[in-house]
Amino acid sequence: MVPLSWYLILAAALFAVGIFGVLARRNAIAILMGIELMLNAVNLNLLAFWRYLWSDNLTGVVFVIMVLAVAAAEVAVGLALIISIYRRRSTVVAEEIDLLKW
Amino acid sequence: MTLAQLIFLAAAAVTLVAAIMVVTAPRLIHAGLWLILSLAGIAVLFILLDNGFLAVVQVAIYIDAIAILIIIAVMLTRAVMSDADRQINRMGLAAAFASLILLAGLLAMVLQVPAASPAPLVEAEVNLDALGRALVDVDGFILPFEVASVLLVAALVGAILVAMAPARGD
Amino acid sequence: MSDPFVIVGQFIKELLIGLGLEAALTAVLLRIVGAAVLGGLVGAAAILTIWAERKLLARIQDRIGPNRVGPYGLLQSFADVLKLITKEFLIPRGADRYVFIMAPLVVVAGVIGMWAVMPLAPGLVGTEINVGVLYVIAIGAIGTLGIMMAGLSSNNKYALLGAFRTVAQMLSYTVPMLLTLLIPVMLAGSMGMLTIVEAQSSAWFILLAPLAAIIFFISSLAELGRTPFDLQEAESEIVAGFHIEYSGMGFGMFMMAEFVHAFTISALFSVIFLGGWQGPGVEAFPLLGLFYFILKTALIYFVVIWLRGTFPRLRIDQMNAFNWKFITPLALVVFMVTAILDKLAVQADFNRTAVHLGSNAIIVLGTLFILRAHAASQRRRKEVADRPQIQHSEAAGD
Amino acid sequence: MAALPIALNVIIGPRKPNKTKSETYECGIETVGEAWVQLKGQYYIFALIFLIFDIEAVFMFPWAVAYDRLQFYMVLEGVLFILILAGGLVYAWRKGALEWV
Repeated sequence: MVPLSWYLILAAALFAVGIFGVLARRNAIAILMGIELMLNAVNLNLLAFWRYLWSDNLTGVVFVIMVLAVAAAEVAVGLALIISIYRRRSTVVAEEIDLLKW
Repeated sequence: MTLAQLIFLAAAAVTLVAAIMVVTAPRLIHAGLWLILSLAGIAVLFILLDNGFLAVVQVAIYIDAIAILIIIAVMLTRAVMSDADRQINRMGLAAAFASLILLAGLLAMVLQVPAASPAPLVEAEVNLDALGRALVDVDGFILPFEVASVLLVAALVGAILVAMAPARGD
Repeated sequence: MSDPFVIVGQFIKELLIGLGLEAALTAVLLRIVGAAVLGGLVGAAAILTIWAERKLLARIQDRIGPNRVGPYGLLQSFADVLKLITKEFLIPRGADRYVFIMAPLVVVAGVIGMWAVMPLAPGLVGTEINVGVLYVIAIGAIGTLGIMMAGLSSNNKYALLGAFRTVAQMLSYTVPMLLTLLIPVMLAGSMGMLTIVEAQSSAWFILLAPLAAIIFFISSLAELGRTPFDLQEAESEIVAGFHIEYSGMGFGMFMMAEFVHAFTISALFSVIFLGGWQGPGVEAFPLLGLFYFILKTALIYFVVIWLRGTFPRLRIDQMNAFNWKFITPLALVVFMVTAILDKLAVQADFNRTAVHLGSNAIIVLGTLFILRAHAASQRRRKEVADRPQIQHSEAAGD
Repeated sequence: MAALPIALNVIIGPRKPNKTKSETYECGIETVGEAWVQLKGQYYIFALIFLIFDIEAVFMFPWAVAYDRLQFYMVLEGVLFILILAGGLVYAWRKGALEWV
């Protein structure tokens, strides 16, 4: 059997990679991809804990499904915003979208 | 080393390498395809965690829907940012540093988890019947269930509103 | 004696254990062998179905069809495969090499993967998982991904346009498909394919949910990209679609995937709505179940070919409007009505079949009524719009 | 363990054809120059609606599995779920997002 800590280490590494993507990429869509990685790391963690500690209870599974639904909603609206900004301002670079700065 | 451990290591390696490619690939389309591979690796891990249902859901939602949505968005917006452009911003090094620190912190925490709790598995596969009932039971997750549908509709309406607006306005 | 498949499996298992292998490893090996055999059989079936399709289409169009290679041209497809193998696998300049090579593999994997959960006969199924139906949808949609990869990597605008057309069509028609698949799952109380077949021992689901079956059939036709939904290869608009740049076995794989997909969808329809291997005398002879299954699948496949020989191609806007404004709302209504009525029927102890047939008939009548009213209003609007130009041609109307 | 052959099948399936075409390849004869045309935004809308209904399926399939053991009000909740989503579809229709222009 795979030890629980392996899953947690993998999830932590995945989360860190995702964070790097969010912080470092210039393209807004790439930032969204980083967020997806982070959400998946969280899902992996949730499911690992569910399987090892609470597998008699459905809360973990329902939690993962809810995260999926929220992730989908977030991607849908986020990408729509990016497309809209691209149409109006012809950019997808996150640092150039700074209208609200001033 | 058991078979499950070997599969875990293979899937974990694929997931991590693909994830690193997602954040470093110079071409955005490739980043999207690597993202799909990474998500597929996660699906294999879900199978290892004895949850075939969520593994299939992972494929159905992430790979079939979200990844394709992302690739379509990349294709729609690719005219302005050529792939030869700089993809990593000025803070690239700082970001790498920050995420390494985060990783170190997380690992320090994770390694304190009591080692290898043996898994008492109640059933061979996740009980879909119980899940289905729990989702609509008043004592279960009825509120998240209905709120999810409202959330999805809100996302649909919002996304259509935002994405369609210029076509009408201009 | 009753189950030859189990016996063969046992035989191989004992043989392997006799060779000094561990039991767990043997089980895994057996799975791999089974998967390989299944994949090979599906591939061989595809080659035969290509022959059958060409022959039937030729008959429908008053031609003879392949008749040179082998008896009745049976070996024509093998000859084609041989030809494709000896052709060069070209990679166009500027193409995204690895993605380009991966794309046909992904498409084939998506289609073959669907057979893993297909129940062929009592006790003969690749693997019975409790999420079978959802698995089929998820794996089937991986083909979408492969098509998208082909379009993106080919460095060809026709390929790109064709791929995105295909993707939009497949995604759109998956929505009514998902909605109608909920109904058999609901009636069987399980997503496992084997359980769904077993639940149809008394009444096939096509009797309980005829409208759902029809909607499922139409949307899977669109998913396949078969006539009348074959816009993805509209030669006059986008040359050959997403596989324009592929040659040799790359092209062959796309073709094979298409035919296997058609066959798979027929099999899926017969499993979910026609009772799969159910039929008289199955309990005594499981092999008869395999025969029934293949017979039903072939019947559905014949209808698919028949439609291909009969219908013209839809325009892309018609295709989209048909899905979003007709099929999907109808599927939503059918699903809701079935869900409520089935519960009420069970509680009030009515005849389930009668209730469902009745409600489906009412929905059909209502749909026809709405369509007629809509068509009438459209015609009136058109008449008003046309009146200034053609005042004298009343007789030529319609 | 039961789900393992699925992964194996998916991996093994395509490999057989791969062997048959192990031959040299070279760069193409004719390529069509710049090929990345601008796509219609409509594709995004369709993928979006598909995504929403895909997630609906994830919620509804367990519900459908448990259907026989549900009470009547639970069935109504499922129908309400679908009804809300149908409202979203009607909105998209009204808004003209379903037109192919």
